[in-house]
Formats: sequence, C-alpha cells, structure tokens
Amino acid sequence: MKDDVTTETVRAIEAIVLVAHEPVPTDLIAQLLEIPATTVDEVCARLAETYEEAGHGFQLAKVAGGWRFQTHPDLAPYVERFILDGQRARLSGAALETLAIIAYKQPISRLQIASIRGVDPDSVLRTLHGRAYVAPVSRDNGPGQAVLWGTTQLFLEKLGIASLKDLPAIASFVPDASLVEALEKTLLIEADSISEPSEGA
Amino acid sequence: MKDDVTTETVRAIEAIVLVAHEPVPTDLIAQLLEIPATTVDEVCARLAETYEEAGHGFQLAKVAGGWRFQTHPDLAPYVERFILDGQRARLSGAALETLAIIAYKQPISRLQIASIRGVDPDSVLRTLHGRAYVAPVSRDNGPGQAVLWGTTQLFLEKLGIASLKDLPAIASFVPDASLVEALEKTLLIEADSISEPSEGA
Amino acid sequence: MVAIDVATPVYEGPFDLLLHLILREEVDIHEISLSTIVDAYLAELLKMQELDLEVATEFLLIAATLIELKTRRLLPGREAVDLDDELALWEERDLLLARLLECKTFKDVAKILATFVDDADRVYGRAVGPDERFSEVAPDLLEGLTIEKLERGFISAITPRKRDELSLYHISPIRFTVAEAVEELMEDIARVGNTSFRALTTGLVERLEIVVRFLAILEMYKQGFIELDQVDRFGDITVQWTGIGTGNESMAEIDSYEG
Repeated sequence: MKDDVTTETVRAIEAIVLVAHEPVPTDLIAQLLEIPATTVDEVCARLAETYEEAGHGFQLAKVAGGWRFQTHPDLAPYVERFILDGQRARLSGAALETLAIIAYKQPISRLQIASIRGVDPDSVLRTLHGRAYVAPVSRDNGPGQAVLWGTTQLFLEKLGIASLKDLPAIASFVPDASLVEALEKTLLIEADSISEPSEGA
Repeated sequence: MKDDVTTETVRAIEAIVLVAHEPVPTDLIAQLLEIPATTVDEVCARLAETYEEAGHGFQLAKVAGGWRFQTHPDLAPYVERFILDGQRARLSGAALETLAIIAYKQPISRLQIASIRGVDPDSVLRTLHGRAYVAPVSRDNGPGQAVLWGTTQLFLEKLGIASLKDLPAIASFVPDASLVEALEKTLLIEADSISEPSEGA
Repeated sequence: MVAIDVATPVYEGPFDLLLHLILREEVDIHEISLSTIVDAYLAELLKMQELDLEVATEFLLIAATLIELKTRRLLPGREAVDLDDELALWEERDLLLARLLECKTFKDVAKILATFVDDADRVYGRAVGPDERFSEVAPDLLEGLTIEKLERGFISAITPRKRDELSLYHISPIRFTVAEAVEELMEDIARVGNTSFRALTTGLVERLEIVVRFLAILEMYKQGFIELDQVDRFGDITVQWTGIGTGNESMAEIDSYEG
C-alpha cells in the first residue's frame, strides 16, 4: 500500500463499497475520503490484488467507472444455485399481496403496507426491490419522512401493460364497497399527510 | 480452517453471502453446499476472525439467524457520509422498555405490557409495529381474545443479535437486595417495627 | 394515546415517577421517609394539571395506595385498626412492590438493549444482491402474473381476515372496570354462596384484572353484600355471600371509586 494512504482510508473504501448498491465512482470515493482520485484507483487495484492472492470468493472490480464487490467468476455455479434455490418460491401469497398493494396504492410507505396486510412487509419489500419490481419513488412530507414505494417500468413490462392506468379500477372488483372505504380511512389515519394516490383509474 | 472443508467451500460461502439481500440462514448454506450446518457455522466464525485479523473494513457476522457481510463499526462515520439517508431512527426510552418487555415475555398482550409499565403502551406499540420490530403473533384464548405481540427478525437485526437466545439473561437484571430493601422500607406500613397483626380481631 | 407523549414529559407513568422518588434517596435507605415520598409524589401529580383522564387514573390509583400507607403510619396505635383493612393494605402494598420491581427490571434491561442498538446502528449490512451477470439465472418472480392475479392479491390483502389485525388500532382498549367486575361477581358469589378470592380470580392472566376484582370485592364488602375473612397474612381470602346489602342503585357510582 502507498505510504501516504492510511489503513483507515483503505478500510473505509472497503466499507463504503460493501454497502453500495451500484458501483461507486472513483471521484465520489475520492471526495468522501478527501484523497486524490488517482490514489483511490491505486488503492482499489491493490486491494483487488490482495483479495485475489488471498483466494477470497469475492473480488473488487471496476465496473462502469466505479468500484464494486462481486463474486469470483469461479464460483458462479454456487451463486446460481443460491439464487435459484433461495428465491424460487419467493412470490408467495404474501409477496403478491404486497406487490398488489403497492401497485394500487402507490406511492405508499412501509407503515401503510403493514397496516393493510397486518404483517411486516420488510422482507418482501427487499425481495421485490432487489428484483427491481418496486422502488422508492419519493418521501413522505410527514415528520418521519418515510420512504414511499411505487412500482417500476420493469413491473409494467412483466405485467404486459403500458401504464398503471391499464390496471382496472379496483372498486369494480370489490364486492363490498364499504371495505374499500374502511381501507381508505385507515390510510388517512395512519398517515394523513400523504395525498391519496388516484385509485388506479 | 478444518481439514475436511475445501477452499472451494469457504470461497463459495463468501460468494453466496455476498450476493444475499439479507442474512443467509446457516441451514440454507449447508443445504446448498451439502455440508453439515455446524460446519457452516464453524467456517463462518473462522472467516470472521480472519477478516478481523487482516484488519478489513468489513465483517462477517451472524445476525437474525443468518450470516451477512457488514461494515466494521469503526468505520460508521465514513459509511454514514456515503449513505445520505444514513440517519437511523432513534428509539425512545419508552420504546426500548416496551421492546424489552415484549422480547422477554412474548407472546404478550397490550394489557400485560401496560400492567408492567404502568402506562398504556398503545402509541409506543404502534411505532414499534410500524417499524416492524414487533408484530401480532397470536391471540389470547381468554374472553377478549387479545392480540399477543412478539418480536420480529428485524428486531434481531436492529439489535445486531443472531437470536433471542443472545439476549442477556433476565435473572441478572432482577433488582438487587439493597434496592428491594429500599423499596420495601419506603413502603412499610408501620413506621417503627413490623410485627404480626394481632390475630383474629 | 397522545397523552403518553404530552402529559408526562418527565415521567413515563406512575411507576417511573415513584421509582425515581424512592431511588433518588437510595443513598441512605434507612432514612427514607414515606411521608417525603408521598408528598413529592402528590406534588408531581399537581404539576400534571393538564393530565389526560386515562393517565391520571393510573397515577391516582398509586397515590391512593401511598396515602393509605402514610395514613396508617401516622395512626397512634393499631387497636382501632380493622384487621380486614389492614390485610387489604398489606396486599395492596405487596402488589405495588411487585409491580415496582418488575418495572425496574425491565427499565434496566432496556438500558442494555439500548447499547445493543447503539452498537448495531454503527454497522451497516450489505443488502445488495447478485449483480447483473446473474440476471438471466434469477427466476422471473412475476412469471405468470396477470392483471387478474394482481387484483385478487389486492382484494385478498384487504379482506376482513386482515382487518382483524387492522382493527387493533381503532377499537377501544378492553377495560376492566370495577363496576363491571362487581356486576359479574354479584352473580357468581350469590350463586355459590361461599368462595374465595383465589377461586374468583383463577384463570385470570392480567394482573390488572385481578386488581380490579380485588377492588370490586372490597366495594361489595363495604356495601354489605359479602363478608371477608383472611386467616393468614398472604393467605387466601374467603368470601361469603350475605344476601343483604344496599340497593342496586349505588352500583352505578362504583367506578368513581375513592380508594
């Protein structure tokens, strides 16, 4: 490692890249750690070598102008088995319900989803987000500034519709209108600062 | 590393955990790699040590029943600078007390919580439920069929522990004798001496 | 519900306040004066003028017990003291003590949990998922999803089965009132004639419920419907139906029980 780069800087790079969802641009790391961009690239390249030499199952790689952790190509079969096995039956009834709620009630906070389904939607949300079927679209104006979720373009594509307008109005499918009304009321109580999204119409 | 565990197995574990959205259960890894679950935990614990010794900016940790990569606590300031919405929602004292009661006494009804804390936990419960740290787990068989609350996976993650077994033993928190004495003395019915009330008045 | 946040900015409920007052003087436990504690408690209570009724009730219930304890200590001799009252007070005191200890236990646990949370907050888990190289591998979670299925999912999500849990937030809490308990117990005791407090409270899990039944029994005793006897201290209380008593019209006022 270069003499003028502290161990802390190297460790900070590892930590930052570890939690990043996208490759972290060299410039951004440089700015965060207040070191030159060239140093960042040098440190990262050196780290990548270290990992390779140590025989780790992960790599540090430069992708699209940024650095990210990724699995070693050797281990693709294991990763594939994990992805297949771990997620095969994932779109359970619970996941479908969560997805449907988001589709119809977006933008919607996790709290609101929880209040409708009555159970913690967290793990389902992570899965759906991981597969890019839903994404954070805005933030609540309320005190908590809760993240509000919506469906993505990919979701529309998968469903084979052009826009959310193509989802039929839910009212025509609900036998009991008072039920929907009760739901609306719940949402209003739970987070009255959120404007009611148009009812899929 | 244990002799009968191949380098490939170790590397595969690193790769699998790296691509997971949430802590990977020991059993799932064991099943994918066709090795005993105890071996998985041993290998992971050993890997975690190796990372720590090498001074990496990341850790392998067992949280909420599974293994995950996470940033080293030392580097929190850097990670927070990187994650813009890094502010964690702080839990109030009331919320923590309620969480503690639920964690140790689950499944527990709202009234039972109220009786321990001396206050109605309604608003705190809502917050905790909204953040998905607690959830309704069952219903009381009694006449009111009260909802019984329990803690969630996310609660374990919030506390950074692998399972409820990692909570400190409640017995070690029972107030010590001097405190009991202080309370008793204060609430004495008779000022000078305690004697048996005269029989059969 | 707002009351918890607003009305008691300093003390999270009556136990919190009482613990604070007692433990403040823990340094010299032999010098603790019940009078000081009671006065301080009442002083705090007075400060809470904008207290909401529900919260106030909890505080007042404790205050009543405290005042009774203090009064008893100020009494010159025990000759004039009715044994039943004495025993009831012992029981109330023990209950209060037990609740204070339990409350204190969890207060201490909460402090440890707070350090757990603080430590965990400094750690950020990776939740990134597989990179695009594996996008082909990942099974399409939405395969076969149709608009119809999505609708069914939504409708299923909002069916009454779910509203069960929803309603949690909106239904008023189950309250045990002394009046209700009296009503219930009148029937039970009149039917069996002789019973005991333990028998009347078997199967009750909520401590509050037991306390309310206890208050109800005292009320019925006061009104002459039943006779009470307790052979040993901490022993079971026998309850005997007298078949007499004041008219039913006074029952409506029971809830404003004066302790």
